[in-house]
Amino acid sequence: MQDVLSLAAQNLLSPIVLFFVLGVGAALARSDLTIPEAVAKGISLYLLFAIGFKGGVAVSNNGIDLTLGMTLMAGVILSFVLPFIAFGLLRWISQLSRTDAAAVAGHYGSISIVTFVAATSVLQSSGIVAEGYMVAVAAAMEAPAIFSALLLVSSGGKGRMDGALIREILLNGSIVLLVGSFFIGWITGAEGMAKIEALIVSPFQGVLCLFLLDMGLVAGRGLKQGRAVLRPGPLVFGMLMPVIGSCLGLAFALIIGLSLGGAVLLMVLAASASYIAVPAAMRVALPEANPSVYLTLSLGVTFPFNLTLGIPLYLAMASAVHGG
Amino acid sequence: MQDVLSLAAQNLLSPIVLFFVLGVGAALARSDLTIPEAVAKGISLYLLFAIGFKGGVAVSNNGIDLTLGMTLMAGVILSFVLPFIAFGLLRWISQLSRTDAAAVAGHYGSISIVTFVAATSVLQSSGIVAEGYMVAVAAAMEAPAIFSALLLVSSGGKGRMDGALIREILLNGSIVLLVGSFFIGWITGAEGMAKIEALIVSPFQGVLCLFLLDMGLVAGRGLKQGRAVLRPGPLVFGMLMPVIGSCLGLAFALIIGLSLGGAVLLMVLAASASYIAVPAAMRVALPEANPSVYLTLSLGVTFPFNLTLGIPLYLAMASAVHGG
Amino acid sequence: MQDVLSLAAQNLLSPIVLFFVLGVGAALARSDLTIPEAVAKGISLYLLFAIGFKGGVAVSNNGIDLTLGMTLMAGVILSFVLPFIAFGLLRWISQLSRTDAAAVAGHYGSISIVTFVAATSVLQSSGIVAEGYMVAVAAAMEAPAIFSALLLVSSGGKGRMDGALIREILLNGSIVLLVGSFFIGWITGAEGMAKIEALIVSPFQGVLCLFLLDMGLVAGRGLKQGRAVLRPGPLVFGMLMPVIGSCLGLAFALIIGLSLGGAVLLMVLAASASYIAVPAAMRVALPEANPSVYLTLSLGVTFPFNLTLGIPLYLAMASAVHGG
Amino acid sequence: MEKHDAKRVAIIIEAIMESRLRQALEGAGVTGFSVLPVLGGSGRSGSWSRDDTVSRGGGMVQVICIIRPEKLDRMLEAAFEVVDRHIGVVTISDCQVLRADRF
Amino acid sequence: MEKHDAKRVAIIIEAIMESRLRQALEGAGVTGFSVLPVLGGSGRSGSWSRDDTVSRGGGMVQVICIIRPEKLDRMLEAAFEVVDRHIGVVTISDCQVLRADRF
Amino acid sequence: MEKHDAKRVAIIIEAIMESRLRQALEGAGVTGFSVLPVLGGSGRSGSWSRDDTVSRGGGMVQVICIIRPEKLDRMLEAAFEVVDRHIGVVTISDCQVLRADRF
Ligand SMILES: Nc1ncnc2c1ncn2[C@@H]1O[C@H](COP(=O)(O)O)[C@@H](O)[C@H]1O
Ligand SMILES: Nc1ncnc2c1ncn2[C@@H]1O[C@H](COP(=O)(O)O)[C@@H](O)[C@H]1O
Ligand SMILES: Nc1ncnc2c1ncn2[C@@H]1O[C@H](COP(=O)(O)O)[C@@H](O)[C@H]1O
Ligand code: NA
Ligand code: NA
Ligand code: NA
Repeated sequence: MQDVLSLAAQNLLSPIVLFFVLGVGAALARSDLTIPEAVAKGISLYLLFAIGFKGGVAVSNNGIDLTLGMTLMAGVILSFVLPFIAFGLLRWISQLSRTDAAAVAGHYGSISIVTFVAATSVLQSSGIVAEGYMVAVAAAMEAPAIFSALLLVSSGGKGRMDGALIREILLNGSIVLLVGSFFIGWITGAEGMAKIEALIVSPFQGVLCLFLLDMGLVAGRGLKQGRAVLRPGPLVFGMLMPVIGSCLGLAFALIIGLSLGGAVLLMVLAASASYIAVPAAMRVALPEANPSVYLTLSLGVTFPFNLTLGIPLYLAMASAVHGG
Repeated sequence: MQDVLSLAAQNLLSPIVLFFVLGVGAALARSDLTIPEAVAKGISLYLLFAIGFKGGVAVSNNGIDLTLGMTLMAGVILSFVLPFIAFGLLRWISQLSRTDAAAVAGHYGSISIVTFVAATSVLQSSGIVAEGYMVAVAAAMEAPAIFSALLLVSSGGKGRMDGALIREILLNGSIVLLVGSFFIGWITGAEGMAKIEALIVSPFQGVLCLFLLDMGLVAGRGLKQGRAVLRPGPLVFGMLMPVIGSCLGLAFALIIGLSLGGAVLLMVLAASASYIAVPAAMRVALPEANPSVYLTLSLGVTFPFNLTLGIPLYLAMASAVHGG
Repeated sequence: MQDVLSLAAQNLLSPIVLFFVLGVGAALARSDLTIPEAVAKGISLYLLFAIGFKGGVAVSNNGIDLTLGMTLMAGVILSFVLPFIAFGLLRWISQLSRTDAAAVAGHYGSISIVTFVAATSVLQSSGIVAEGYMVAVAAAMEAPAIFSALLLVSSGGKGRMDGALIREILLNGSIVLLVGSFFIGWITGAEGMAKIEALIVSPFQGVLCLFLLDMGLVAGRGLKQGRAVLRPGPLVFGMLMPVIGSCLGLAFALIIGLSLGGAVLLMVLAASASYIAVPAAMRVALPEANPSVYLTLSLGVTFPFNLTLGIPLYLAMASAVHGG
Repeated sequence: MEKHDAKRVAIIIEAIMESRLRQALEGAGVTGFSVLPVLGGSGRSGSWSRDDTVSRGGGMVQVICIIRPEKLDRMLEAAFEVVDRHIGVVTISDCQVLRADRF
Repeated sequence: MEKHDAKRVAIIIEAIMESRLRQALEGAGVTGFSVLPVLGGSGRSGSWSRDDTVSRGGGMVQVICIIRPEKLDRMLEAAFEVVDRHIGVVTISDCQVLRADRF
Repeated sequence: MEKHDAKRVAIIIEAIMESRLRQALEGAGVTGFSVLPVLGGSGRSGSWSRDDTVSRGGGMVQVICIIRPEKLDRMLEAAFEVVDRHIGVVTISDCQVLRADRF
């Protein structure tokens, strides 16, 4: 416990968390600080490019592990199953309609790549290594949850899924860039890394700070608009669900035999909620669901929770349980 | 004198000044070279982030100085007082209306952060260190001059100041980012610096070149549009006022006992004129004032003057007077 | 031959080529991956800034060579003459109208700066140095071909050239930034380089990857829209013409006595086709020409050909012939 | 200068629906339209701004279509099918065009 | 397709005044509007372009508001108070809307 | 609120022609106009999108001009000379303006 707290305290004072807090504060104080849309998109492209490539290079350096296939499958199962748990929990502790609950549930099966990146950098500063292919697992976990969410409402005749939407989901820009960079990193290996290292390794943490500043601004503005959503039920859900997800993630990690770092990352993926891919899919497939409910919960509650308390907590949990 | 000239010559041939000149030249030759708005904003966010953070780390390394409070106060006083001097001078040597003169005067009390950054890098290449908290002084000097400008016209019934505007001025994005980064740098100190150094230290000069290219383009286009403004009176004002400001800044610095570097920076802050925060505030509070007058003077005359001749001059003045 | 193939294979597996392929693939699969316009423009400004400056510094380090003037002249002649060859070839092997053929021809006299940059980095990884002033030659070759294209249609009464257009062509943003940075690099030399190296040298390859990803996306989307254009005639032209151009470039290089690296770069300039400056000029001066013909050929066929096979081929050709 | 009567249809719709609207319009034989960016706005579902979203799904666009009056109804039906369940505004106004041969 | 008469008000105003205009509109009970970017322009106060400013204060935006005819005057008065001393253009035109229940 | 009749001319034209159109308008004594970005579109020459071009020449812009009715024809002639051989759409519609003294 002592350990979790000190880890959490240390995490809370890291630049990335502080810049997130700055963003939230600026938004709540109604400062006009904004990061232009094109710059924010450019930064997110950079992050996907960098972590995909680094993951691929790691795989190229360490060779492929027998656990790769199993971890991918675990990720897909988690993404598919978590929404059902989330839906049950939500219907139990909140007054959300079926449609809204299903839409929210879909977000919690999917993942937040920035939470993943933040966890990676916490691992790094603790000197813990993780399987390089975890970014591929992240990519694999983006979409299945969307199908679960639509299954959850299909009885009510709602939720439209067509070929165009399936293609959009599976080939959305973030996935393509992440997976593409992963394979290019894998193919070009250490030699490729030597060429582009100066762009994707050393400045990474600094760029991440700027991105978290932007996420803080967006989350803060979302919180101001969406405060009506934040009744006790949904609020509790937004902090309980990630913990439940992380436990399931940990269970899978132990079964598969992932390293400590890998276990933490799988927990973080299970614990985090989407705020890019899934909202977009929901607007198309389930326009009746209220976006401010799912955005406020995923970006305004769960993301900050994971960033500040969740990651150290999952690391402590995994350390306690993991054989070594 | 010899020394000033050689310093000025060296400064004139630095990449940042040459890129500014390239921008002015391209604009005057009507090239279609432009930096997209989002990129220019992104660069300016980067600069604020970097200098704020570096300032904070410097304070964390060197501890707080007794002079901090006094320098902040000096900055606020300068910002508040300079517009009255500027107004008097303008009414004396130019035919500007009261409203236009007050608007211009407000700009000269406030500051130009890029001039500050350029001065910092001149100090750096001369191996002169300055108090890290000078960026906080810069932030503190942005706003007071706006109130002076509005005081200057209030007798005429013009100038509208309301709560919303005051909040906008005090919480404008640049100030929030600069001060926020300053505090985060202060809190995270050398450890935080180690994490994001690769982004905010080594590439800084190069990014500054691109930003000055953009400023050159904007200043050049402004000069072309605003040449009607450039009658002898305002022109002389645009080069005399910064020198007056710098003398006042030097006086304060000597009284407070700032280091040589700190004295130069306070002079530069006093000498520089705003072209972002104050114009925006003037459009809201004093829409009758002609923007092309104040923008042409501050960005087209005073900024280039400070960048090329002013900074070396102030450094020479301070060196001559400063005890050591 | 063996050598060419191994060089080509190695080139095909370099990160920059793989990212281009990723972009083309994503576009053909109709992924929504896009690089925001402002970011793409920002990156291209960065590339021009970096290669211009580096070229200038190289000239400052090595001094001016007697061959500079001759190479510039060779570039202008190539740019002026190549469109006539291209026009003849096109009229012979394709059914394009005079207007379309002339417009296409203009593109092949001019140059692609990204192909030039890609060649530079192939040279670099092969440890071959080239004359620093080749970037100035690149700039000099942008425009003359446009005049040739308009000459080719002037008999038909088409093609409008006026003073405004000539100024736009000669002072277009890319040329001004490239040439301006070149001169600033020349003036500030090694000292200037030391200041901005961290921005323009080490991260360069990584940024180039992102830019080629964007070019792949654009080329892929262009290919999908323009497939109607890709009848055998134009397709053959798009791959034959660069080889013809490179031979002419090689001949000039041998006459002038350029180094091996310089020879390859002159070949690449002659072989590459414009997709920025010339299309823009053609829309103004020759709006009757079909943009999808010239864009599909230059960006969809010749650019990928040069990037993947052309550059290694030209390097092999030059190595075979070059005295030392 | 000869002018011809036409209709100007402006559809404000979520950016994420743009490709579907484009397809529907093309399916209905609409020969031309332009897409304009929208920075923000306000409506029954609250107010929004382009800078307040990490996601590309948050924004809206305005599709403008100049069309011959006789083609209007077919176009509106096609557009309506896409807009139907979604937020968005469809307006029609009268205008005149030069160069009507182009439509 | 049923259409309903409405008014389309377009206000070109400095970006810096946007939040004040938004507030004034909301205060006047205007239920919906959209904000579009403007890249540049020309007027009595000279010509400008979005790329020609280091400051966010330089640009303009266009606020478009589709409104029931009976609400027009109240809205114009609210808008006018904000635009009043500032540069900017206010135009009103007739249009028709689908889905009028939404207004 | 007093309103005055005016014409609203909207010209969608290639961005590369914008400066020429601006000049032509100024030459014809047009005192005010605004330029809006266009993200993409579709027409006889195929469909395009702003993100699908490495070149600045690919995009279009919309020039909007509010003008007194009596000045309309002179303006259209000036604009037409620029648009003439190029792709683009010119529409005219009726509108009303506040603060007509400004035009
Ligand atoms: N009356 C209106 N005039 C202009 N734009 C509107 C109007 N109503 C809604 N919009 C736009 O459509 C979006 C969604 O509207 P709503 O479905 O009412 O929430 C708003 O955020 C505005 O951008
Ligand atoms: N007649 C007009 N039509 C369209 N936009 C205009 C018109 N007049 C002014 N504007 C816009 O409003 C801005 C300020 O106009 P002004 O107050 O006349 O300087 C101009 O730069 C244009 O962007
Ligand atoms: N009917 C129309 N309504 C709105 N925009 C149009 C229309 N026709 C053409 N455009 C725009 O003008 C561009 C060129 O049209 P076109 O010359 O027909 O290829 C298109 O890509 C659209 O952006
Ligand atoms: Na999850
Ligand atoms: Na000052
Ligand atoms: Na060529």
